[in-house]
Amino acid sequence: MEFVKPTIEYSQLWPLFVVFGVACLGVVLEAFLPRGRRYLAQTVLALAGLVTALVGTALVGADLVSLGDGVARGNLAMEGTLALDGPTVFLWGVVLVFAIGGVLLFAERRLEGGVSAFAGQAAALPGTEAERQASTSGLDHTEVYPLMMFAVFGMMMFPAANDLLTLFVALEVLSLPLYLLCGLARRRRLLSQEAALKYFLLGAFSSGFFLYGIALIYGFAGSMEFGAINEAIRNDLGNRNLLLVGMGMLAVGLFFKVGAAPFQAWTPDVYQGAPTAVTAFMAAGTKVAAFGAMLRLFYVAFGSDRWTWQPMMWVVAILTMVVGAVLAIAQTDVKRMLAYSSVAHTGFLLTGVLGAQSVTELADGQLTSTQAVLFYLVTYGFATMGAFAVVTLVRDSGGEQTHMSRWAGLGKESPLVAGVFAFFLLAMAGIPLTSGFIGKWAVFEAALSAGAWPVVLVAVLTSVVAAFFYVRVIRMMYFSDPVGDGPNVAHPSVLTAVTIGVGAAVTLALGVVPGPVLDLAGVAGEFIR
Amino acid sequence: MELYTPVLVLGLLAAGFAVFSVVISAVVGPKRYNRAKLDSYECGIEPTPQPLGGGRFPIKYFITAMMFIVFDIEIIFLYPWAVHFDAMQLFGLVEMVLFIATVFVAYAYVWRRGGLDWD
Amino acid sequence: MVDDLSAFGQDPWWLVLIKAVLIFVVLVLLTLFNIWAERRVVARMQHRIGPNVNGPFGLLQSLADGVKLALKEDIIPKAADKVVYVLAPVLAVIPAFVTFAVIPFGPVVEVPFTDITTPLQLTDMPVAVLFVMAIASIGIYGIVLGGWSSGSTYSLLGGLRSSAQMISYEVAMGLALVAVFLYAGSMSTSGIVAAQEELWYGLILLPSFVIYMISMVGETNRAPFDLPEAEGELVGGFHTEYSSLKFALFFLAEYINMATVSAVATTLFLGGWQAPWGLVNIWPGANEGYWPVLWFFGKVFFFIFIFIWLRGSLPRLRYDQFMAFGWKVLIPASLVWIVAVATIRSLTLEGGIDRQYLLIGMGVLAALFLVLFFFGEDEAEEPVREETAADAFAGGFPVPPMPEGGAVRGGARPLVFDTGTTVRTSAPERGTDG
Amino acid sequence: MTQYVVLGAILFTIGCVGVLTRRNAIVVFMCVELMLNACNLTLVAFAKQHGNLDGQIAAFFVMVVAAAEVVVGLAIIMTIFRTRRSASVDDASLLKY
Amino acid sequence: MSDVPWLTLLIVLPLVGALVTPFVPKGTALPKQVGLGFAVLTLVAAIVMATGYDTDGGMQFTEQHEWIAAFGVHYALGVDGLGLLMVLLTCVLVPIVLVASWDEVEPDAGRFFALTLLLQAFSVAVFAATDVFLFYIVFEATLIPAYFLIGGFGRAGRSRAAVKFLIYQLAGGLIMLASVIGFYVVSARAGTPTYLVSDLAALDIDPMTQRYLFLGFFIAFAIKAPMFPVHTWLADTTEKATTGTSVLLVCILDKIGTYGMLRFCLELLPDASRWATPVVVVLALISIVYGALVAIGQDDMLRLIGLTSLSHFGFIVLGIFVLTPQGGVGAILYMVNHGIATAALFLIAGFIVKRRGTALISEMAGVEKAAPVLAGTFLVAGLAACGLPGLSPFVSEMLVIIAAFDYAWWAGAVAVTAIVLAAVYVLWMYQRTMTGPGRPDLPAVPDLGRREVGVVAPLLLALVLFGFYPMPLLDVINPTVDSTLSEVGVSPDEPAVPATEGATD
Repeated sequence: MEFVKPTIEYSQLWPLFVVFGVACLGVVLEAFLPRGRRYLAQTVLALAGLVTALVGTALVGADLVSLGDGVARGNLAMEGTLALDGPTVFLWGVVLVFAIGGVLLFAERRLEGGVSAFAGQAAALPGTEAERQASTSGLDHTEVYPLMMFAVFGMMMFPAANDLLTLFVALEVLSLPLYLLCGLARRRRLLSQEAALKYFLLGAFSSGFFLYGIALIYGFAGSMEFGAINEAIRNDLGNRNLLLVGMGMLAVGLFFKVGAAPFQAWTPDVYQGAPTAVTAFMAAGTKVAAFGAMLRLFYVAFGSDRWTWQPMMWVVAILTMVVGAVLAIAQTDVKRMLAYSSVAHTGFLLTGVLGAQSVTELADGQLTSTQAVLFYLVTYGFATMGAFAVVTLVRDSGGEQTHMSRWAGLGKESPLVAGVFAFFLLAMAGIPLTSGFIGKWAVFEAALSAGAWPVVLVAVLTSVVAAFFYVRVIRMMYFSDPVGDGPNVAHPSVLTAVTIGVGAAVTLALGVVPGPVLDLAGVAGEFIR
Repeated sequence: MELYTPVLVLGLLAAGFAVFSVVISAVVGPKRYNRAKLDSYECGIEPTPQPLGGGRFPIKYFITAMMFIVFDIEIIFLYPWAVHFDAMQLFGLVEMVLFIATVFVAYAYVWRRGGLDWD
Repeated sequence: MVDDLSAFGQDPWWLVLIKAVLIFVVLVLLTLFNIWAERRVVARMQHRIGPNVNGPFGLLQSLADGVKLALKEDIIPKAADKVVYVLAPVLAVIPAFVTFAVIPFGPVVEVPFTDITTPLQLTDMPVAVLFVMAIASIGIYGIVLGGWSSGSTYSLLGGLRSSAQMISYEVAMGLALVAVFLYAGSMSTSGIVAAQEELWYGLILLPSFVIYMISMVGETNRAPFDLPEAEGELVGGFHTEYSSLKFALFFLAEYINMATVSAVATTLFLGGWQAPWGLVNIWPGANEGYWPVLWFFGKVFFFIFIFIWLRGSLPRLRYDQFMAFGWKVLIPASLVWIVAVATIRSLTLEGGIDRQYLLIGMGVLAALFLVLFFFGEDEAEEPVREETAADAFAGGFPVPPMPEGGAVRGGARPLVFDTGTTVRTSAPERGTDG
Repeated sequence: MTQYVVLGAILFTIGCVGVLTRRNAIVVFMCVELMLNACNLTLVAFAKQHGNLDGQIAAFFVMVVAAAEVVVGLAIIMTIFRTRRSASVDDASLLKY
Repeated sequence: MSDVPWLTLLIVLPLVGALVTPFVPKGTALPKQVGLGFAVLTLVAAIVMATGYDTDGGMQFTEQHEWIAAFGVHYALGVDGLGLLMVLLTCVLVPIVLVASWDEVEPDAGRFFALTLLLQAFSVAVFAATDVFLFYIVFEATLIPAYFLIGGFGRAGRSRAAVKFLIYQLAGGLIMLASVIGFYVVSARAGTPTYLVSDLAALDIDPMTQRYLFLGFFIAFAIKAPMFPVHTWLADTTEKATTGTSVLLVCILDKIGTYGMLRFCLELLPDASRWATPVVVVLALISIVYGALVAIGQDDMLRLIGLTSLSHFGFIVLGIFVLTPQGGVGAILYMVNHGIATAALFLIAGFIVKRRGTALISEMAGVEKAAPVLAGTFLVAGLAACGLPGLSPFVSEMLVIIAAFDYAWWAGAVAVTAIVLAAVYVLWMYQRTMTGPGRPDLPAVPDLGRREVGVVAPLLLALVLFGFYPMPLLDVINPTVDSTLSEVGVSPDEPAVPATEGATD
């Protein structure tokens, strides 16, 4: 067997490796630093790593070669297993930004009075001597930083993956750390552990489907590379049934990750149970990564078979939006409500995804669906992250107060916090002058120009429903009187404050002058094949 | 497949022998019932009842098992690498060093956290 | 590089059958002999005589034992899980035999009274050694299942322990082999043997060899690593409850495994059936015909003697020392060794090596080690906290059924007739599985 | 070839059903593993059919991932088990709609 | 002076006011004074601008800057006659409202004033926007201050009303969003995506698409206006909110609906408008009659007034969609007059309610004895509302009814009945509340104070003035109507196109 030495474009992939390296380094620190010094070291290390990677991403993105027709830019790396193109770089940037936000939230120690929101010692049983000891001696799990970095690594790999195997590996790399992170809450351990369990079991289950889909597609195309698969579809070689079933199964896997109906069941439980910081990071990051991957998979690998999967997308998108919006109304817990709203948002994003059109079908200068989805991801991410960050502030002696009734009268208690939260909600509801509106506009446009007006119609109606429960919360905060002593708002350290502030600022900025980011997403261009 | 059939033959042979001896001992051996004899051995005292499913054992074993998996996987990757080392040479070396180093990180962590200490 | 296995898979069915039977017989005899040899040698070491009644020098002693065992009552404790209990010994024995299928006893020879030529080896495959490892680890199932199904605390712990230590040492063993493959560029036993024509790997890869030797002792649960049947603690280990031929089967399996690991060692490190080097120059015919079989068994017996010798002379390790040794010394050592070997290899291959890569590689590893061993010492840097930290792995010696409060140390616990606890521990389990 | 694929499909289905019907988290988990291995089988079968190695390599990686999943999964399940002394999925019911 | 970005100024001034006011130290009258100051400033600016308006029509004071290139969106402002009047109306009413609700909205008057100013800024932007996207954005943006105005001030149960209001409006807005996006797609198909009204008017859209787009816009505007059957939010809101808020809502925000119908439905989607005419006219008539009838049955004064404007908006829509010059002119004139008259009604009613502590008509009687001025002004405003000759609404109402007769006799007939009904509800309300013996058991009713008179006087004056001399308004309106109708395919001198033909193409 002759053997070709593979080549690795370190010069282009280094942001990826930086993140991974930092993660490993984090583990080493964890192993060799005395407990006292870990927190600071880990935080600084993680932040430094992420910022470096971000800069690197910018640099890499700057000198992507533009391909022949100019709509796409970039090249395949790692023997064609990774695609380094505009969208990839864009998504890398986004993920890294959210990751930075995540680190800031993770590092918040002031709310819990000197300790982080993570379990003093996950292995110690709640209510046992060991645990009491752990919490009294101010232990906390600094492992969360390396874990998160690994997740980030996966999130960066996921949208870049250009063959099914890499896709799968990336999927797991990003999921596994999240499973663990979900179970590490300091307060309400049982809930948190339960969330982890559910997330894990369902996640593993779905990844099983995903994998089987890969196997079938491989059976169909005889290759794992997206390009080759696309070719196989175009030339219609291989057994079409394999293709269809495989496609379906892959879709199941991805739909699960993005929490699209009917695979959204885990979302509320996990979002509620997980430590809010983790929820914030997860909600933003996972969606970005997963949608990036979904776009690439369906546009590049199954692009020439659009007419097969678009109908499926239609159904799923509609279902997701309806389920998300309707179930959200019934929620009495802020985190759950946000979770369901994120389901609804998944639906909107899918609306954008199914707006896939080939460049020839579009007028020059018209918004592409890729552009739309990328932009929506940015807006959604910032809004969600900010919103969850705010949730961490509203608390009482028992920790965070996520039950809505306890939020009544927040507007009087702390106008600022309430205002910011209301702002985020309005953004999610898609009120003009917030980023949410532009995002909605973009994805709807994509879908509409692809002739999916029924979906858009449903989307519009569901956003009305969604608006209802957002508004209800606002009303709760402003116009109803607090029950009991009312909610009290803890004063965050600068870390959380910054996260919230940036989130709000960006949400406003993107609502008023979305131009730059839109153009950036436009410049990112199409996926390379 | 030809290469594997002989293995099958030998396997069958062994299986035959094993089963045979299990059966034969059951047949040949004497049968004298005695309650105490059928109890599980515990230094002659009343045996502690076994919980269903074998009860629970220390986490140590879990850790060990996990470590084993990790390293076994590493080995799985090392073997083909080793066999085709000559083809890759330096590249292979560097990559594998990185790989080993990565695994080592985890290993070091477990070590430091007392994962390898049996008390 | 491609393994030339063309010699294999050509045999007519009867030849295959004969070979199989031969191997089988050889193994059984070998076992009987080994047991006898062990008892005699150990006896000598302890200034005793050892078995000398049945047959010349008591050679038939072990056979007699075997027959006696067959005539003993075959007890199945009522607490046992019948099916598994019966299945376990079978499961332990089969792999033991099967592994020998790929061991080369000698070169290609002519079958007497025919003109068929065939290698003195049942079969071979591109991944023969991997095959050996795989099958061998199946044997572990036999043990752990045997221990679990007996429904006795001692058996359970014995089974657990032996499986734990087996897997621990299997890692070291597996790592030790990498160097060999690296040099042989093949995983087929015959290929490896062929590659050792001029130089045995036992010499150039001494560290691997040593590591392998150690880990093979651990792998076979032999003294000084025979903790599973540490009589003081665990009575008979996993086969406490076994009697009659079932017990014999376990015994057989253990001894065959001894032979197997020895044979593998021979094949991988001592040039397999190749005549002791130098000999060929004096006597060219040494590596032809059936002579190699002699060399092969010679080497195997050498290993077996070492086994016996160790048992005769070394005290048993403490469990923690034993595990620590496996995990903290053998594995890192072999990893480093692998990298070293690879480096040397690539050096020799492309002569003038561009240095920086090498430095990078070594640097990374060296750094890791430095760090590791610097900090490795001061475990007690922050005792209390480390304690709490280590609590995650709370445990100590296995003592099921464990009380609600978590693990309890020492062997005293089971003596309490704490049925209540057990029931409670088990209650959820009962509820869950269905 | 097809037999292997079919076998894979069957195994996958069994695993699937197991996940959906069994209650013990560990059993559920084992079923998931079964699904993964079914995928492995399918992959290898297809690799043989297409005569390229991608499938087999994939199988390798799947093993790795499966291992990682085992580590994480068992850890989580065990923590829950330690806290509530039951590995039943049904008992995990604090989070409701 | 044309180089001054007047419209931007008119938007920025109140915006700044809105941002400043909340930070003025509370407890004193200072925040209110600051807020009012900004409102008056804006008014002045508006008047100055108006003087510079050239009555030959066409878009004036235009500004245009690229905003979101990717969407082809511009920050484009400009007013024609219609826009100008609406802007003026807004700028006039806001200070009046502020004064009127001077001590109604304590303790946090600062917030009320800020929100009102914010609302004003957005409203001006709405009336001035000549870019559909920009229009949509501010159109939606108005909801937020409105929501907080309703929910934050007023009577018990207001927060529910606020939510209802917001959801209705949002629903409309989002449906409209679909059409807005539709415009993008259409224009993209036609070449380059754009949102400028001028460009959009230029390109011809195939009838089918037009109808979809039209539906989107019309539903939104119908909810806004409001029209039967999507009017239900109106009465609740006016009942619960403070009268000041009600004025802002009914007299300014709701105009956006009818304004939009003229600006977008007719100008951008002429075919579809013609196609839809019959249905719309019928709906309009229903609103007219239904609004009036329900109003008669009300016992809550504010609710009643709210419902009357349902009827009035029916008239306006009718005027717009009969597609004749008189209709158009009448409608626009009506929008102005209704603004003034209803504002007066609401405010005065507000004063009464404040004195009586209830809005229930059955709880009042004999106010005129105690407070003749109050009663008098109330009567005038009421008569204006029911279109008494000599008061400005009369002119517009007549124009509309004539147009309706031109369109179809039955339409005219139904429209006429409304006059009668209007007379009934206004006079009956007056008779029940003002006349009759005083009710000693109820708190005494002091007459209007100076501030209150100051508030009401200008409105009544305007009513009378425009009643006798509507020319200035008409001069401004006519060119607009002509251009609009020519878009629809109706030239001023020829009669309106029968709807039937419109429907067939």
